[in-house]
Amino acid sequence: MGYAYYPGCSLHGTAKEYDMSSRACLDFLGIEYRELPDWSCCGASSAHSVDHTLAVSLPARNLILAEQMNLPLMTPCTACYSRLRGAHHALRSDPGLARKVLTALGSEYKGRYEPLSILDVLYQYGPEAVGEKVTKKLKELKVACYYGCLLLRPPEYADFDDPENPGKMERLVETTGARAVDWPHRTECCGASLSLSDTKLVVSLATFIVDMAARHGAECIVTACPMCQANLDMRQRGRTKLPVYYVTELLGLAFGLEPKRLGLTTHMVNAMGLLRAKQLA
Amino acid sequence: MIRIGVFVCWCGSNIAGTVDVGKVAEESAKMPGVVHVEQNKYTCSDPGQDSIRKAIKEHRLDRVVVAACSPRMHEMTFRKCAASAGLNQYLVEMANIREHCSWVHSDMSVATPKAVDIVRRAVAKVKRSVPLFPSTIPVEKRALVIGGGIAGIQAALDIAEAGYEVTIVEREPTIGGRMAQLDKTFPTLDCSSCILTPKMVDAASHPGIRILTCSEVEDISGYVGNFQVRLRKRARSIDEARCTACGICISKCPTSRDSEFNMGLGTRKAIYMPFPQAVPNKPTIDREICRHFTEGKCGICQKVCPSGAVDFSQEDQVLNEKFGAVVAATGATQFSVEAYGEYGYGRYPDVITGLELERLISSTGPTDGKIRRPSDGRIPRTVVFIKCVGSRDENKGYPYCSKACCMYTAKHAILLKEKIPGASAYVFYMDVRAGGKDYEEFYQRSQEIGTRYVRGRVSRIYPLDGKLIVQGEDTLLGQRVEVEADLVVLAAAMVPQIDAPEMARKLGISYNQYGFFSEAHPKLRPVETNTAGVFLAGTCQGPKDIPETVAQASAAAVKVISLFAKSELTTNPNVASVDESLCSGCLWCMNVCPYKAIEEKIITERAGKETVTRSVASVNTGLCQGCGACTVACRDGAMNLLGFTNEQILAEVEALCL
Amino acid sequence: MSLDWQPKIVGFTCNWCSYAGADLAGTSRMSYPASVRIIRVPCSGRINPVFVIRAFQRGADGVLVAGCHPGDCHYSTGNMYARRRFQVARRFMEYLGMDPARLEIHWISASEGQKFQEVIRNMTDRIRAMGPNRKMREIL
Amino acid sequence: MCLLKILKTKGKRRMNYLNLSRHEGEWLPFAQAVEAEGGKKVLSCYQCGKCSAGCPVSFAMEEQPHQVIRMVQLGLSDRALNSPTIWRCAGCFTCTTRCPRGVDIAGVMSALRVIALARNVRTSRRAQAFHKVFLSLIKRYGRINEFELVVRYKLASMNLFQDLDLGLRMFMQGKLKPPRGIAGVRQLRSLFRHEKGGKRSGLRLLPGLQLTRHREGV
Amino acid sequence: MNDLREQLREAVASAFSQGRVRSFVCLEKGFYPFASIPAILHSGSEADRVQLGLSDAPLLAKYLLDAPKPAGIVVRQCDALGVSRLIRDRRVKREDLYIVSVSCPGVVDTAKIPVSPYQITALENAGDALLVHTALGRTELPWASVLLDRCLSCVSGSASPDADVVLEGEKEKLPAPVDYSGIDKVEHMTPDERYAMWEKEFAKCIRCFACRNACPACSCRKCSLDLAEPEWLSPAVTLPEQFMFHFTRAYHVAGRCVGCGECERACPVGLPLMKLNRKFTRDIETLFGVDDARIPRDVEVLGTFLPDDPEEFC
Repeated sequence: MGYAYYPGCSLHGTAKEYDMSSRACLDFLGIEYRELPDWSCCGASSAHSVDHTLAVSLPARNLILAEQMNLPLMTPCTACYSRLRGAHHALRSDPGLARKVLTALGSEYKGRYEPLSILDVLYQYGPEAVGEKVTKKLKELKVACYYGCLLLRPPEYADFDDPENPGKMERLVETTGARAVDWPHRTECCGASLSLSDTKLVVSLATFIVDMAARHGAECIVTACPMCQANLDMRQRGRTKLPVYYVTELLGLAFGLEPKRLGLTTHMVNAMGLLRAKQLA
Repeated sequence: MIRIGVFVCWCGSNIAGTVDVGKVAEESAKMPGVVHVEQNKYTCSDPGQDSIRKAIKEHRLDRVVVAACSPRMHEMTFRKCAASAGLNQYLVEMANIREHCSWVHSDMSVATPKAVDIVRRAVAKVKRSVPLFPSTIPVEKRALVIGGGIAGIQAALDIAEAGYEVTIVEREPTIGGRMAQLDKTFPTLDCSSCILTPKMVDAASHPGIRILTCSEVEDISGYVGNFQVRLRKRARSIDEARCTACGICISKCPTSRDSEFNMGLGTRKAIYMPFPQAVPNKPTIDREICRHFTEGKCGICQKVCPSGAVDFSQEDQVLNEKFGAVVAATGATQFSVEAYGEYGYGRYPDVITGLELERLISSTGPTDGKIRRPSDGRIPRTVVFIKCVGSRDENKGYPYCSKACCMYTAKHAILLKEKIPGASAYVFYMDVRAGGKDYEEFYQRSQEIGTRYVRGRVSRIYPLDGKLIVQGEDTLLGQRVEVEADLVVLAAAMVPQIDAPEMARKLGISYNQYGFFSEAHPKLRPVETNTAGVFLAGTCQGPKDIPETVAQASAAAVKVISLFAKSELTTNPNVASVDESLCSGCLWCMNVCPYKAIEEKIITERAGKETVTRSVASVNTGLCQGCGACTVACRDGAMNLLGFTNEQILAEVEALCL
Repeated sequence: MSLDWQPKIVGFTCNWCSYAGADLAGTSRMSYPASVRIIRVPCSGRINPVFVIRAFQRGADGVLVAGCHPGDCHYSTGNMYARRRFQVARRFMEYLGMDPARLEIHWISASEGQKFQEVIRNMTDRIRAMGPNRKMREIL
Repeated sequence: MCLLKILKTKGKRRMNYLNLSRHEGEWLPFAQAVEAEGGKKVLSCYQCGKCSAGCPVSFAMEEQPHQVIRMVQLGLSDRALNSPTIWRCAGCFTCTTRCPRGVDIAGVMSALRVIALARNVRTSRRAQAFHKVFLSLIKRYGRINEFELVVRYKLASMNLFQDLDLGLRMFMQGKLKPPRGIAGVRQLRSLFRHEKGGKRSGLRLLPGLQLTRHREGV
Repeated sequence: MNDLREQLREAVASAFSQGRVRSFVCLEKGFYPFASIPAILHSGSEADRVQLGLSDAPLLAKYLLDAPKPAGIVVRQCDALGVSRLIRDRRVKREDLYIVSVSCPGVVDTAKIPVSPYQITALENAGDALLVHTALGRTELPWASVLLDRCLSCVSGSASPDADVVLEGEKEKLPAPVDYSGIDKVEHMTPDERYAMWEKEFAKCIRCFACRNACPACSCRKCSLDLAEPEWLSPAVTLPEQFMFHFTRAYHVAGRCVGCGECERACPVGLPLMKLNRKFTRDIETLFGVDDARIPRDVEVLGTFLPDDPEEFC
């Protein structure tokens, strides 16, 4: 068994620390995975704005590759997660579209496995089991778990957790001993997809979300989405600046892994300061 | 030996004017089996009928065909006539040569041969007719009313007033239902209990009405006039005869839990009365939490009871009783609004439902009629009402409109202003549906006293610094709006009881995709069901407000009364019947029967050496209405419809096509 | 085919709506061709498609099946079954080569005497134009 | 701004009335086109505005999402396609998740974008530039190279200096690397060609690996 | 392939030894070395007669009616549909059955092999091809070209889920849609052409009722067409009566046909009976949105309705 690992474009670029920390955690937990050979871009976040079919056929290619490996496809990137699951869903529910796409790709797709997020994988491994592996408790670290959009919406196919009141990420994070604050805006959109084209707008969104987190006593934000991370990280202009970590980074720390190996040194908002202050790194 | 008599009617010139009656008679005489033919000026007249009786006797006729008007006109007449001459009335067949022939044709040369065909058809059919005997079934003149809400109470009172026995079965410890929980009622704003309690007392004190609380219907069998019903009366642990309702036991009881009656906003003891005016006015012991039953300790109530009415040893009673008619008044319940994660009900204590607000407003409620918000008991200054929570929402709730919410929200807004001067109310709505006498005026009144109606749905609610931030859209303004509320009230949809389908199955009636019971005909038979003798009242049939519910309850009562007015019911003998030798027992017929009149029957028969058992369809003639849908569903031709048998219809076809 | 030729149409009508509709046509003296012969059944749900074949076999030139409008069935659901049965049965008869116009299914309520009249008129005209039915028919 | 005002701002007018009769022929086909591109159940909307209310960016929209839906319902295609709203949509699906009528609002927005691009409606040059660059990169390399994406986009959209500092820092941290192509890129291009209606399919996915019909899972 | 047969043999034997069954419906070698015929075993000792049935396997379901209960049966997908048809029609009870389900690569129809059966010495399943061994040597035919029609539109080659024992072979026939082209051809004719065609076909019918007897959906204890009164069908073999017969037959299985095509194979004069059944199947699918009208349901398609069924009458 094991998983086909689909990093996605961002994880080879701006979100390379997510890639690093994800692999680090998977290795540490001994979860088998193989990078999907010759994977291609899933089209997020552009294809679905240009061509409905293309939006399915781009991810479809990767789904098929994974099916040939006979492994469930897994990705840390929520944007990819959304596109892949969307395509998976479309291929199985819309025969007409499926025929069109699959002929174009010259192959068939049974859809035996649903594409997964790395959080799903960690959940299949089991929060308790994860907790047992924790060597360094992140005591007193107050964390605001931020889900963003694509893990939860549309619930039709992106159904990682309850779309309005999720809790799975909190459970994972709390296994590290950190405390997850209860705050209402964990599913609010930060506008990442407009980050380039509509920066002013996005700044206000990001700032608002970070402020809300701070007002509910969070010292940092944790997310599983490279777009959200980059966006919140780069675009926040609030009084109090909060570092934005990837789930895998915190887990990695709790597993006692080297901050450098987790890419914690390459954040926009200083990610190390807080950790040092708390003697966590 | 078949001896058919054909009686051709002139109907004055109505028939004779365009049909050559003589020719018809002449032709009929040639038809196989016909031994006697006669013409009459007016066959339906006394002389006409006499001549039929005479002919039956003289010519020993065993079948009669009357070629005259539409059977819908005179079939009964001639059947009675034949019966009076000692012939089985179902051996009479009519040939409609008036409405279907003489009246629609002018040319005798075409009308006459057609008339002959029509007679031939009737002859061919009657030849294959067999004597049928309508069975009569007695009517047990006792009505069962399931549910003791306002619908059940009203129906019971009306039936009892007509002099028939009624039993109300209510699963709660008291009758009164939802209406008892309400504070005031729209559009008149008179207090709910002030108009309900008297009715409850009337019902309790009426000699014709028996009230079984803490009781449920376990099983119903039989058919109209003769329902066998098994009831379970749960142990109340109180000897109702002895108890004087002094209430000492309640005051002394150490254990308590959230009060259902107060929608969990207050608490009640383990031995309790849901509310002071409960009927019957006797406490009940909740064995789930009573320490005597949970830990075998305590028993204080028993010690303090002056009349020794507390009886821990009491056991459930099972009653098997017979009823002639059933009124289903099982009511509806409230949509569980947790489904709306974005509104945070359950997470944010100050987000409540309309029914909870009723309890907060009610003087018998947990706050003695002061509107205080659950979280900190503060008096709310700003209250937001959200409509259609669960209604008109196929995504998270139900597509239908719950009908009462628009009005009770208007009512809430008005009451809020009365109770808390200067408080401000916002109502988020999509449409205001105020159809009904004085309703629109009532809604306008709520606007005039300063309620802000915002046209749009609320998207989400979140708490911030002790306030609830309510984010919605004013679609008329085309802009996002935000209200800092102290209290949010969700107008939860009216949904069927969770066990409605189960009840429907017990009653043998159908229900719609949501679980509301289906009436026999949406326009013309709104309180009847497809099962004769079972009637509907109130919200179990669909969302309703109180006036509508009461009206329907009385309507149902009248149906019951008119059923009981008959000494006995004669069943139509034109019912389905099974030829067991042919039936393969696929029971496809069972599925198509709209009256649940077909059931499986196990028969044993000898096959060669061994005796084998197999199942076949069997028809309950009490329930069968004779539609014949089953006969077509039956491939092996085992199912037939008496009076319209396959043999007869095929013969008619042949006769017409000759 | 001579114009005064009268096609033979067998009409299966439910007792509560369509038969009453035909009665109404009569009581209001709405004349229509003397082509139709009615067989009364309690409900359109009682009409077996096989009856229709038998009619054609024995020499009917057309068959009319009539019942209450869906939703108004006296037995609440009979015509719903009839609708399904005849939607497939009719297609199948056409598939066997029967001319579609020879079998018509209509919903005629007790108040639609005029509709009954029109139905018979149109049907008769159409069948007149086609001439006698020879398909599935025994030589008589 | 209220619907009335919108109705006045654009479109053929007679005495400031929006003549709906003129659009009668349009409304069904347009709605169908939108649904075909993934905007599910657009005709079911009853204008409750829950989408607009929950939309994180609707405060920055001239025309609210539900108003755009309304335009589609009325067949005001020009206005819908020209509305900046469809480009403001961040695609967060909050609307779709909460819609009481099961309308896929986000889907409708992207459907409108698709149609707008197809019909070459020049509303949001920036967005168009972005998508153009984005897809061209997939075509060339099979993957997105953010470095090149950003640079080319900035060139295309003519705002060179925005985020320059961020860019530099990222470059230092090695987050912006020069591009590298993948093997299956030819097949990917076929997908694009295919979209243009060109007949080209049945390519092998990977060198050496041919899909077989029967022996899957062995 | 063979080890699958071995497993099957064991399954049957153990079913007897455990006393789960009194009889077992399966396939055994027939007159031709390669073709298989139905058999009802009565003891475990007969277990080695069991064959997988590479070619000409008849549908076994209906033999259950004669098998002493509790009865075991070996099913492919098509048999499984037949069995559930009988269960749905309450002619057999599920609890009286012991179902051993085998995955199936498709069944060869020797009629489609361009070699006289007498010359065939053996048939061999070689993955995507069929090897036909004759005295003269060996010919290779593409697998799909020699399968029974029903296999060309198999619901699923994999073993059926609700079986007591499931045996999976390494190669399975992939599901394929029903081919309605034949129906389309007829539908595109004019009524007169259609009538002429069926007249020609039905004229061949000798009323042997083989179609009825082979059909898993025709399981009435006594067929209504055999009744003297009412005379639904007269014994006179006239053309009109033939239409009556074939209409009634097809109408009675409408919405219940499992698409096995046994009627057609059983017909001695080669009437295209599936052309009749499939017409109903497709109409029912399209009219009432039934996903696969061949699969038996709890409620018969024609024994139920939806208020918003398509309305084409007025």
